[in-house]
Amino acid sequence: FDQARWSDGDRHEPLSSEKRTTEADYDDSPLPDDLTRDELELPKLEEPDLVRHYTRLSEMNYGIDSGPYPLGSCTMKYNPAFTEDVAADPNGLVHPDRPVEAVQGTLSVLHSLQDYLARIGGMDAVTLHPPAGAAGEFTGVLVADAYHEANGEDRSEIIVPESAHGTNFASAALAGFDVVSLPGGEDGRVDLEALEEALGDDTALLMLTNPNTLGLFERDIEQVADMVHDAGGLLYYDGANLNALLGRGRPGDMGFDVMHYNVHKTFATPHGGGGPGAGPVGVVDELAEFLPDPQVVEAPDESPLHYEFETPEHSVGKVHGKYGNWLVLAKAYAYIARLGDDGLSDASAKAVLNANYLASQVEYDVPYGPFHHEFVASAGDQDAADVAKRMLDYGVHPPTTKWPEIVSEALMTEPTEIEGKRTLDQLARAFNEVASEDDETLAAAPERTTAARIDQTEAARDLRLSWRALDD
Amino acid sequence: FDQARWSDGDRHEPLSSEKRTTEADYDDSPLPDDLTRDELELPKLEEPDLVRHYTRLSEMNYGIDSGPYPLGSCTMKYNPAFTEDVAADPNGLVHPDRPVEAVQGTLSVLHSLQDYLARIGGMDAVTLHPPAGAAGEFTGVLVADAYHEANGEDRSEIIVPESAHGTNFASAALAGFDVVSLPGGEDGRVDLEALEEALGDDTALLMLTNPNTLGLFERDIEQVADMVHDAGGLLYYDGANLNALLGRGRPGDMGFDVMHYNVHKTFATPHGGGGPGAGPVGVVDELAEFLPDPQVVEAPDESPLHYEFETPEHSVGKVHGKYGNWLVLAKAYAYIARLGDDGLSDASAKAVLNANYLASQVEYDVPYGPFHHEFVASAGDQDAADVAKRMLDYGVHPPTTKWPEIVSEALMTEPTEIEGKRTLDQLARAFNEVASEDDETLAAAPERTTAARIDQTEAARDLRLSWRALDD
Amino acid sequence: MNGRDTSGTPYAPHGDAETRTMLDAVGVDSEEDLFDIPDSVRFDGDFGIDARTEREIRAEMADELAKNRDLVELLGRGHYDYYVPSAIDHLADRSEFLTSYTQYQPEVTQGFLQALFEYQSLLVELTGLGIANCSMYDAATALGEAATLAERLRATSGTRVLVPDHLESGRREVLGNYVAGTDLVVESYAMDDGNADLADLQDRVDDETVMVYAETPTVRGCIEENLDAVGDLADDDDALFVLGSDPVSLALLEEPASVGADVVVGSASALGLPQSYGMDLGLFACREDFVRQVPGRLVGASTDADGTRTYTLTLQTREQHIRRERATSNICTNQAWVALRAAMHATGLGADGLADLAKRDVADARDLAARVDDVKGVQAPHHGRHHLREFVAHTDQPAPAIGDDLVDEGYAVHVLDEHHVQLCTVGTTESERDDFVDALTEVAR
Amino acid sequence: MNGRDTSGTPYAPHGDAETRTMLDAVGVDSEEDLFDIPDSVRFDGDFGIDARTEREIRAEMADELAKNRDLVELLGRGHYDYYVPSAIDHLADRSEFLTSYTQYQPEVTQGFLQALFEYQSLLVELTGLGIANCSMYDAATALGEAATLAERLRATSGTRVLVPDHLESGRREVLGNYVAGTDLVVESYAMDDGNADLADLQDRVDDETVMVYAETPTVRGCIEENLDAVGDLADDDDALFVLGSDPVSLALLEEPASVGADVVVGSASALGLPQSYGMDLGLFACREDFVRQVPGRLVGASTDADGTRTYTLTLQTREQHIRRERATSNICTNQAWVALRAAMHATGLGADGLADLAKRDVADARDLAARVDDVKGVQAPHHGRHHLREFVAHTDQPAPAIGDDLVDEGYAVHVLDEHHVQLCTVGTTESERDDFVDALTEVAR
Repeated sequence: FDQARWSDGDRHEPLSSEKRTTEADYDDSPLPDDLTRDELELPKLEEPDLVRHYTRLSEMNYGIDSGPYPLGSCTMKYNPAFTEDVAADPNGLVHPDRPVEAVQGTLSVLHSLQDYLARIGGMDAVTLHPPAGAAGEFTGVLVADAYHEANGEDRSEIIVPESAHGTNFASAALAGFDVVSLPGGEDGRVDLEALEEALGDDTALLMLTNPNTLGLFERDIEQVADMVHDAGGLLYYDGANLNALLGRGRPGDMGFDVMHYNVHKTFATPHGGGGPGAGPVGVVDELAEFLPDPQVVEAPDESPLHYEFETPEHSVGKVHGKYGNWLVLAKAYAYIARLGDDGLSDASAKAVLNANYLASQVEYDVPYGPFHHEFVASAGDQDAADVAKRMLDYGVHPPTTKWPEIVSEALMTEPTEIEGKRTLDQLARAFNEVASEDDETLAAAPERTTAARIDQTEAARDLRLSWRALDD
Repeated sequence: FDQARWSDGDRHEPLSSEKRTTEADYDDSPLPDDLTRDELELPKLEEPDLVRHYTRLSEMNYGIDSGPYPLGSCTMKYNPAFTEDVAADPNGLVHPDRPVEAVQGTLSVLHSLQDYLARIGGMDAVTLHPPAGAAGEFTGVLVADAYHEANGEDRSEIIVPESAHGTNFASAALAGFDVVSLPGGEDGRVDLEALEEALGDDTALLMLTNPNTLGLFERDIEQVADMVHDAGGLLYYDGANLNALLGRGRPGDMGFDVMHYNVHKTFATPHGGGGPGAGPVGVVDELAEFLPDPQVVEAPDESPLHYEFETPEHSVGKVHGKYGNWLVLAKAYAYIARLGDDGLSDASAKAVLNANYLASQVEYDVPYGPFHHEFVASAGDQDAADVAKRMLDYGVHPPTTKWPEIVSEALMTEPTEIEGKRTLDQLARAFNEVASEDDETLAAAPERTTAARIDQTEAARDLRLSWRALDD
Repeated sequence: MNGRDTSGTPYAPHGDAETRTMLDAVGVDSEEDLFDIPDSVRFDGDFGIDARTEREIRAEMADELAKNRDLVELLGRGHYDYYVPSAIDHLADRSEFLTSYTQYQPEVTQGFLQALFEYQSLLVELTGLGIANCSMYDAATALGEAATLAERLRATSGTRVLVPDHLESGRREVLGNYVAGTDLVVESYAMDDGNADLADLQDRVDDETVMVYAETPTVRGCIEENLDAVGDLADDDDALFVLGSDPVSLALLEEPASVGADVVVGSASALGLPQSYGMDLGLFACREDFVRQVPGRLVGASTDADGTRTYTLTLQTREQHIRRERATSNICTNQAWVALRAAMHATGLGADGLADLAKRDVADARDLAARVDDVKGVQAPHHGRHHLREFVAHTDQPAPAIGDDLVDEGYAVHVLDEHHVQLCTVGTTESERDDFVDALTEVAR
Repeated sequence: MNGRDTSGTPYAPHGDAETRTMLDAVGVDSEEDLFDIPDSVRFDGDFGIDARTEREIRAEMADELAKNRDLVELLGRGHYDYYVPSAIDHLADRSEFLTSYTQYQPEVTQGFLQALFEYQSLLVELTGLGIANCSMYDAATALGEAATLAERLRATSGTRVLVPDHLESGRREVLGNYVAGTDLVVESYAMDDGNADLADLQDRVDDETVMVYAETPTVRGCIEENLDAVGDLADDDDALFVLGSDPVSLALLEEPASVGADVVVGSASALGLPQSYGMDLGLFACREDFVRQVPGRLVGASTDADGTRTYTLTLQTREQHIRRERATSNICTNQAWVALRAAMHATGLGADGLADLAKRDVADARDLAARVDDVKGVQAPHHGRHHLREFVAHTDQPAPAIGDDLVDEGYAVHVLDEHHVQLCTVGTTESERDDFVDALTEVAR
């Protein structure tokens, strides 16, 4: 394996601005001079050069379609090619402010997706607006807040386990809550005593991932739910790990009141180098009246329409300027439709089988269990970040490293269902080869990638955030 | 520059058959056993692995979209992305045997393309059937043969300049003609005396490229045409180099009677790793009645149709099972429509400017001139094939080598209009760096490509043409 | 190796024999045994979702979406249908881009990082500000993030965020939710014939003000003529001057830095993203000295062990996965792929191409307004300002009825109130606008 | 650097300043000066072709092609509408594949070479023959090339090529043109209820015969039941036995090598290429000992200087660019990209998937024939053979009128003659076939 490394003679591929620039001309401006700018110079690549520039850059980028990508907690599934085609349908590429009678097709797809997600999560109502998982969390927190407020309660705390995703803390804080961090139990799960201690009159919400970030199912989930509810709080399900449960467990059945879905994880929409995703939020009946505005609902029989918009009675209003990320939602719908009941359930089965199989082949220690769709190995005496860099040389993407902190030098590994035995064995070889290598080798890695080890300190110390800041 | 080199641990990317195979099952065959095969084992990659396999292979392949591709005589232009979209229109993806009233749209596009090509070549009628340039040549020869035969003449010879494309010879031979090879003149053009000698009662056709493979315009083309016509022969234009003439000269105006167009060269349809192309054939009025069956014509006014098929009166019949390569023709139409008169003419201007500019920057000797869209440099004491291999290390595709033979160690270079000055300078640097390197360096090249120098002798001596033949 | 008898996901490559081998290696009898879920919360029902083939789903969705009416849209108000060259689609769909995730391993993701660095750089040139992040969700959430930035930066004890009275309702609501967890309050200042009412603004700005937000062009397409003065007013009271705009307008209008803008937010989806039912790309640029308070991801240049220039995510200590509840934002997954598209489109257009779009948008709006003004019963533009892309027209007859009639004729326009409609030219062809004027002439009298 | 004032091709990146610099470097004043064309043949007119924008052309072609009627096709006869998974489109459109040319520099084109090697290998498995080339234009030209191969190989002085009486007319015409330059003559042998008439064939085969061609399934969808006997007849007189088939059928039917086929030709476009108005992929496989006489390109394995397995075009001395008029064929540009698609599709399907398609094609044809046979005024299948995909039906009423009526109802079928139509199941859904039977019931009585 050697990753592509393009350059125009130099060591690096030039920036577009280093290839060709042009200036705008304001002599023929239709506006008075004092309303226009004086000059603007930007790169301009005519189509042949534009295509080469970004084709080359793409080859210097590793995606799921390049090879295994077992990034724990990110559920890097194969993104079915056909979902791109359905999302690209020009009939769906319309303005958000069209009258409702002119978007009945779009609303039909959205309504079906709301319905699918509700069934999958065991929820009663779903909003599709949140454009990402964190936006879903924020929305869920706003909904919970509105619920408590409508009940005349002023609850100021949200409890989040220490091992939770960073977004849980940040979303709670963004909504103005105090975050109470919950230490983990010895078995890697929620410590009921600690929870008891944390719960109180101020508790608005407990945010949980289940299985948690160690891949462990919270076996006491019913008791947890009872405790939270008894304290007057609500229970939030972080959908990041839903891929472990499809068809075998539903948050709604476990006592969760509100949840978000990461469709770019569980439902295989592309991660796009960081986004866009979508973070629909599902809620139980009691919370439905607080969902964002509007919901897509079936029109009454007497209407000439099939679908219409409805504002939930005590809606929190908008969390996205319009209705969220249409292209992503359309792909998620297509994916769910492709799999159906059997496919969804099989996806979870194979995801869990793959994680367990890979763990069984890896020589690093895996301290907790039984895990589901992901496992966290410990690099032991090795530096997990170095292990990751060295794995790159074997043509695979490494796991998430150094998190959750409960495992020292953590290698958080989620192969997902899409890998076959052959690829898992390849991954295991990469793990095990690296495990046997010395620290110098690891520190010198990677060698076969587009870039050698990148100096993070320099990047942060000598900030160069645009081409203006480059002086070479 | 380093080209991608994928592998699953080994040095090479495994064949699909080395990744995963499955066997067919004939137990549930709906046919009697004696009509079915007993077994079949083939590779089977489920979609995630399929996508990875071919994504990796693609990164190990250099195309126009990767960088400059100045392969002389091949006119490697940028293939506009949007032409893929128009060709992919599902309404055009229909069965060839539909009734004519159900393909009026397809026929409209084909008719417009026939018309465009006739105007561009100065021809009176065009057939779109031939699926490649060589097929166009074969068709043109068949048409010429039919013409002579209809005139009661039995002419058995076709004259082809020594420097012509190999297909000219082969197409003439395939049609049963004796090929008379015409030595070139000292100035690299047709030697009129040699031509006079070659012409005779047996002359059916003279096949010419203009500009010729050295990029030189045949200045005596009118005299050549007169001589051929006086001898009772016809004059054939090999359209491979038409990109040099668009808007500045038309074969029909120069006395050519029949020509083919290489739409994958002049009209920017993708080369597809070797094909498909399309080689429409244009003819003057006298030859139109011999064209392949059918032609697309406008329907008479009284017809409910706009377009219909017509069989030319003395048609040579079919040269392709149906109507040629629809997808390619659709793209060519879109390209011509995009450029229009000004664009076509500018394309030739820039193609010729680019060849002349690059030649002016290259330190290798360029013996003939003035050339148009391509030039042939001589590698002098260096081996042209080695020069090409070494140029690969500079991240560019090399020129065509060792042909035409009139230039020793030929480097036949056609940058086309799509390269800007920056890329031409990059190409010139690659030429000039290699010119200054020693033979050992050249012989060891390439180093930065997916494969190091490949042993051609071994490939031919120890033939392994399928995975069955591989024993490793 | 055999095939697979069980039905299941088409995207798991396990043959039955492979599954068996793997189960054996793990030491369990069945996949079921791997799930450590108490019986009491096991789900053993089904979702009632039928699996369909790829072909069936494509047909089904094509049929559904064909139910969207074929309308000529003269909408706008933040969402613009600029033509996206096919090459952008093809390039953005390159699966190394599309199927990758956040660049946690920059050594294998230089391609996307360089593209995002270019995106940031383009916005730096367009805004004149020192920093741009590599995407927010949309214009509304970018505005919300600007407010939380203002809160973090505030020197005073103030709480007031001032926004224009005309602010688009979605943006206003989202802003409201972003500040709900703070002690900030959002107030409006008046508009004067489509521009900021400076007098009213002056009255409202005081040392309790942490942020003044203005837009150019405004949601009604009016070019804001007194940005300098707005900037000065904000500056006088140490309030953050946040300007809303978009990359096409910025290629023609005054450079934000030159009018004192501290932050620029807005929608960048006009570049590279087809109209997508409101899906967007949130633009966020600000002064360099805010760098440690910026929300969202930042790509910086660095060098690698070979001394080669490289790119990497930087200042991640601002982000939620490290700083948790003290992060500058909760954003994680962003709109990187849309930013990639925007960078591609802008790079194909160049400064001249971008400015040409904006000039055309001014000319087209002016031309359409003049022609609409000739229609009996309609006066346009309603505001005596320069317009870009769109403008408000006054109708003598009730506007809602005119809007409905226009839909019947095949045109979608914004109905603002009883006697005002808003018309946008972007995405329509000249002949479509001709036909629209004819249709309006019919329905407006 | 400035932009470009002149109008021209959008695909040349020359700004005016760049053009000027380059002209200066060459030493001429204008581009015009570079053209060494005598005035007498200079063209100074114009073509009258208006340049249009990308957007306009997409709209124009969409409008034109929308004029193709929306018909359910029950056509077939060599062209089959198998569903092509979207992934194949996306992969084949990867521009490193699409925009590359023939692999003259194998060191930078290993990807395409490996894919073509895989394509050849798949055909070797399917045919049982030792060699497959990496594409011909279509089934008709592949058949023509088989005849010229037979001529080159012939041991006897014979000239006769025998083909089935039912041979599709396009194939027959193309074959005629390919042998026009030789002294070969093409003659037909009779068909017996849809299969080769062995008695007639035996009468015709003699030592003047250089090639016997048979197809399975035949153009009428009949599975040829006596391939062994046909092969023996050919073999007895040292004639080449050329079998026409396709990769889907070959996954189910007898292996060509096992029935004595020397060459297999046909259409491979059923795999990976959508119905494209007759665009095809010519399949060509043959015995290993013909290797120096094979037409078209061959990819072989080799090793590189590092000892790594690699692939390269080989035996190019057979080809026209080296051997000129003594080449084994004039083919240069071929259908490589279509072969790539076929390899991808076959690899996605696997042996089981391919065989399943063929089994379904047998079952569907059988089922539709039975249902059509129940229609009053129609008898099917007309031939008492096993069918794959398609079959002939006899109509009591005039078939041309039935065909026309069916078009009016939205169905395209082949009308063979006054009382026979041919129906193919591939590409139709079950409900479409249901509706078709209803429509046929209406029009056939």
